[in-house]
Amino acid sequence: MSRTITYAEAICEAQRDALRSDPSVILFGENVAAPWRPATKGLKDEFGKERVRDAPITETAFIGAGVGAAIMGIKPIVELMLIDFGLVAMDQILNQMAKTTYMTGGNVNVPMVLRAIYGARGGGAATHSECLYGIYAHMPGMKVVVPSNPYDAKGLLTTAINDPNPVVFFEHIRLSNMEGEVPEESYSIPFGVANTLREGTDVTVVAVGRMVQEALKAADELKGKISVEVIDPRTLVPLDEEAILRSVQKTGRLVVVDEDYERCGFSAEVAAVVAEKGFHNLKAPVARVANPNVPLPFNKTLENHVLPDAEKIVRAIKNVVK
Amino acid sequence: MSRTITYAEAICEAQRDALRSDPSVILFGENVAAPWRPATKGLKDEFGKERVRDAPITETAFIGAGVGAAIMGIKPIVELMLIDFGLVAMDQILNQMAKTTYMTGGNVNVPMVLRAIYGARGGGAATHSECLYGIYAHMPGMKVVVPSNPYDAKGLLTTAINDPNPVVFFEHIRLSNMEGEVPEESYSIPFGVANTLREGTDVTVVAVGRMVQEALKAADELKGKISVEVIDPRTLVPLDEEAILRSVQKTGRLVVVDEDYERCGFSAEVAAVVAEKGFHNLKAPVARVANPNVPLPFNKTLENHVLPDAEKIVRAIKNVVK
Amino acid sequence: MKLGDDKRLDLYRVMVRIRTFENGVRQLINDGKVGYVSFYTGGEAVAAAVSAHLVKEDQIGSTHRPLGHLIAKGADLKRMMAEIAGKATGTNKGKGGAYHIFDKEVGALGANGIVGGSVPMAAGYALANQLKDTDNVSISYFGEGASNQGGVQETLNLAACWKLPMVFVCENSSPEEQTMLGHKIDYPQLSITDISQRAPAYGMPGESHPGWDVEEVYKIAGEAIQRARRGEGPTLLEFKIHRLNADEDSPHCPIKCYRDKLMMDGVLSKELDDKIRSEEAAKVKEAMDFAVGSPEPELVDAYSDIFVEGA
Amino acid sequence: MKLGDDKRLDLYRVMVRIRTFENGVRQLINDGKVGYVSFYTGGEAVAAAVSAHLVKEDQIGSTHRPLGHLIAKGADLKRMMAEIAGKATGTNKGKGGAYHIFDKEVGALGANGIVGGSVPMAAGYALANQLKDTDNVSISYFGEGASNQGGVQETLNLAACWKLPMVFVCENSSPEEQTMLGHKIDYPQLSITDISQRAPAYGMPGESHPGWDVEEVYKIAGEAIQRARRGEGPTLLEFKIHRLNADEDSPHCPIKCYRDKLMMDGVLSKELDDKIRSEEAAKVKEAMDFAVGSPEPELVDAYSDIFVEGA
Ligand SMILES: Cc1ncc(C[n+]2csc(CCOP(=O)(O)OP(=O)(O)O)c2C)c(N)n1
Ligand SMILES: Cc1ncc(C[n+]2csc(CCOP(=O)(O)OP(=O)(O)O)c2C)c(N)n1
Ligand SMILES: [Mg+2]
Ligand SMILES: [Mg+2]
Repeated sequence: MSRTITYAEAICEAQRDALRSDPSVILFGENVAAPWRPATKGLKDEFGKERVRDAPITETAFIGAGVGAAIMGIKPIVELMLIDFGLVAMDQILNQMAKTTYMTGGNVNVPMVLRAIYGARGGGAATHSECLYGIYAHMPGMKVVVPSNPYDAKGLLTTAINDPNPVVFFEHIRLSNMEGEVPEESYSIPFGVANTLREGTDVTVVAVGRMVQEALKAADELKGKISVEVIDPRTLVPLDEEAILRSVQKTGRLVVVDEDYERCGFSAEVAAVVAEKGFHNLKAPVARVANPNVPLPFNKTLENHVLPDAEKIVRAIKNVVK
Repeated sequence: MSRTITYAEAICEAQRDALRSDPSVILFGENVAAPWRPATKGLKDEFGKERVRDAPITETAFIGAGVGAAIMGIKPIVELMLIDFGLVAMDQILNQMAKTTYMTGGNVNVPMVLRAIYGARGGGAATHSECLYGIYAHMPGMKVVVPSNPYDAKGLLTTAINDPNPVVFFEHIRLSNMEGEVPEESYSIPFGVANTLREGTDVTVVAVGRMVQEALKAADELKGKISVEVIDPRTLVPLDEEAILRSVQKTGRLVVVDEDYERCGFSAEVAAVVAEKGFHNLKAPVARVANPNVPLPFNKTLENHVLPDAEKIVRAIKNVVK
Repeated sequence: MKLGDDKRLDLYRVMVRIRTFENGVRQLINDGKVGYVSFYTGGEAVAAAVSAHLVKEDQIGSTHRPLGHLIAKGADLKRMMAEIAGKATGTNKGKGGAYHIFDKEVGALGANGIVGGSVPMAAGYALANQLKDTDNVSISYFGEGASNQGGVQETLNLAACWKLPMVFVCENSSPEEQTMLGHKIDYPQLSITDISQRAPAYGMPGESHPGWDVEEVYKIAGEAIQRARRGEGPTLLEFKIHRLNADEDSPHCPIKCYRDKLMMDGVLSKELDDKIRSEEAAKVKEAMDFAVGSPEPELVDAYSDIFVEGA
Repeated sequence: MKLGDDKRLDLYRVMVRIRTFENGVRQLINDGKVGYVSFYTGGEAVAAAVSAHLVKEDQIGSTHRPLGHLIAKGADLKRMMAEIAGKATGTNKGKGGAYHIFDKEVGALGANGIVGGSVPMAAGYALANQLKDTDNVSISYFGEGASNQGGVQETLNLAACWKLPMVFVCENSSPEEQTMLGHKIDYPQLSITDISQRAPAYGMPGESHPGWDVEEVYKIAGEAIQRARRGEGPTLLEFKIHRLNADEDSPHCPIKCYRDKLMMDGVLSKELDDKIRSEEAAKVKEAMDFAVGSPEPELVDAYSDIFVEGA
């Protein structure tokens, strides 16, 4: 019954399902029709070059065209080759895509998905390695999805495509080949519902994307010594605050793990939410294990040095559970 | 002895001083030579159109030209008409201006100041009202300055122009006409040194920019009932964590006030820092009084409804001091 | 091409409507009921003539001076005026203001507070029309200042590469000496005289014409729009205009020019002109009363429409 | 213009140096000592010929395929190779990698990981030269794919309006059928045949030429650079090239073309060619040894250079 595919294949499959079942779904971006790109492989052949469309290197124009098409009732999936490149198009993303619904008082809405690869790859340096979802989550109007495994990737992307609101979908470069069981049929995972991957009683660890794997490794390493609860919110916006607060109520301790820059990032947000709403349950300082505000260095040793990993998470956990 | 000028005049004066004393300082941006703009008034007449230069509406090109000129040892002050418009140029700002120093291992540096008006004005709506310094502070490599009064504006801008690193300088539209005593001679205020505007023992209120006025109003209102310490960090990067932590050590309570969007913003960062490093001194939950993640509405009543103000600060203070 | 009398009077009436509406806004500003608005005055011939070729199922993307474009496209006057006054009955429920007016019903999609911001979106409207296999088109309005924005130039290329059914309409408001927002700039922002000189850079046709002669605009715009409808791709048009004050007497005033012409041609009489003007004034008055009399949004409305419901 | 033998041999030598260096990088990749690099192979005539007109006080802004541009501009081979290998002795202390190499000493400012990202910065170099009242110039390299980026098009306009002393050099790597990163794209990214057709859009001169004949590039680039030095403003040049593999035998290989020509002209003998090649190979070998033998950065270096000291 069970079938194993990769994270990238799961993403491809969600798009294939949507393109098959809904003629208003289209996909475009740079080289989306190139046969070797795993997350869009075969889609051009099946759906044609009009619906799976190569775009010039003009992120502002084609992301904006996605916004416009979405306003017209098309459901565009727009691919950014890497999230770092989105900085050339932030007006279309943060002013137009995210805020047009509100600014027009709902006169129009924007059912669009912006997909992007993100994350440190080992030697990508600071223009090919970032997360930056902190920036996208900062702007009201944008839903922000950061899947940590193939099953979630497919289910969350299906939800994203069906959502009548703008969604940014973050695909970690180093999860691309991660294998996992994924049903063949289409399914959705609701936004704003965290996934508790390990139950525990001593400390709550919150992580998204690739960092979920590191958090799980840390939990395994501490097994028998410290009981670690690992929570993957899956979506930063909307955020399942309740799940986090419920867990902290039980454990009394919080470690937030984040590959993104620490300052004014997702790790700050989770820490702040708990300091506001879960304070009376906290038995120890909150801890953040995030990129310590260092642009990603090219050298891999340095890169690993600044990236969160299981070892640093273990250290942080031991620090708060003592 | 004492002389009173406005916030905008103070900003103009810091630029005039720099243009006079250092031939490598230049200023450009859209309409910087227009005679009616208070923060650059008279500068074109004194220094000529080459050094005070009108630019086409091409923020990417001219901010990038600022980065390039800075690498060459020029000290450009580049004006963005409004911070909201910076979204069209985020690659030059966040990839190139902020990170080139690090990515080149210090082979080059970028002594540039990006000045921008920010903030809610009363009916500006969501493309003419934002703060967004949370985004700028998220990216390592950028110093972020948000002055709250004329004296600080002049001293901090002088420091910014002399700093060999990239600096974004936020000028609140509604502080433009604020008057204050400002020395005629040039002076600098160091970055990363908070200003304690009111001493108090019951609660620490942290605010920047226009929100400092609201925090002071709240403190006045509570006078005799609750003793409020008001801290203005003045720079978000570098952040004077020590001053904040020292104050919380004394008061045991923290309210962070921020005009920017709450999620993944400056208010989250300050809350997180205290939850991490000042936890044992906290007697009550941390509170944030920020924009509740609503794009600024055009209607002024709604706008005021979502903006932090003295009343909301008072309520938040009473909530944590009870 | 000879225009019929009705068509000519329609063009005239739309221009009068735009001017009258903007003067109504000016009055509300004087009355302290409206804040700041960027006026379109002087460009009326462009909006009126372009939209005379459009149907409801065509779209426009507009600018920070959107009132003329929106009105010509048929946006609801009452709800527009209410929006400008920040009322709950506005097109945007009072949350967008003049800079962000959208009226989806009639394809007025829409104003934009970011210079050049609507241009990529207008390409998206055209893309949707193309994918739906209709012969509908979109119009992308922008100023000569906006013409330099990266996103605008990128979109010209995208539209050409994807053969999008759209027309780029640049309203050049400083055809003689270069200005920006009324400031005579010291350094030029353009090193060409005609924005249409950019068309060959994208392999698309382009033309530049005066923008105060509504019939000339009508003719030129019509050709480009028909071309787009036939699936032959985008065109870049530039119309030179002069921004005017409320009732400025100027040889570049499109309304005055056309009134004189129609009177000369015997199509418009003093009486008919009075009738048209008073009818339009009545509509605008009605819109003003509606706006002034409408309720403010409820405070809870601040929190709605960040996301829409459903999935 | 007749080039002297020395000049011709210099041009040849620089091209050989670039190719040899890139082959050295390929070897380090095979050896597992270097990760991914975007190669310049095939463009050597452009970099060599353009930089033959430049002095140390001129600047270049480069791309994601920067090695040829940087080498031709005189960047230090050893420190470049060390950077590519992520070593502490690299131009960027191992923190930037090939995509971000800068060597300020020689005006190689610099590689860029963002398509089109260096173009506005190159305008800034030109602005600095203009303000300092020198006759120095900057060169802005970019690809035909990058030519569409908003920032690139904005900068063409800015350079024209400010009469910046710079030359835009577009290397069009798919002059026949349009490709992106090796993928034959289904929809075109360009609707013109020559990027220089964009020059009139900014009122600047522009020309398109083959980019594999180093002497032709030398002549064309020289004129544009002299024009910039004289304060007459920017030029947009396009050179058509073909990306090649390591030692691909192609009629578009600029090195092979020139070798044949120089031999035909009797300027280059088999012996001299061997000598040049082995001298360059020795330099590259030295760079490789330096890179491989250099230490990794210290962990604490991760935290330095976010900000520089002093005020
Ligand atoms: C990206 C951006 N930059 C700057 C502005 C500020 N601004 C608003 S209108 C304007 C001038 C626009 O000129 P043009 O496009 O010619 O339109 P016009 O006002 O002349 O009709 C400027 C600079 C903005 N709204 N957006
Ligand atoms: C803004 C941005 N978008 C996309 C990319 C990914 N990317 C890197 S190189 C490249 C192709 C560039 O084509 P061209 O400019 O012609 O240069 P070539 O590789 O052909 O030399 C792309 C799409 C990027 N680095 N930056
Ligand atoms: Mg104009
Ligand atoms: Mg190319």
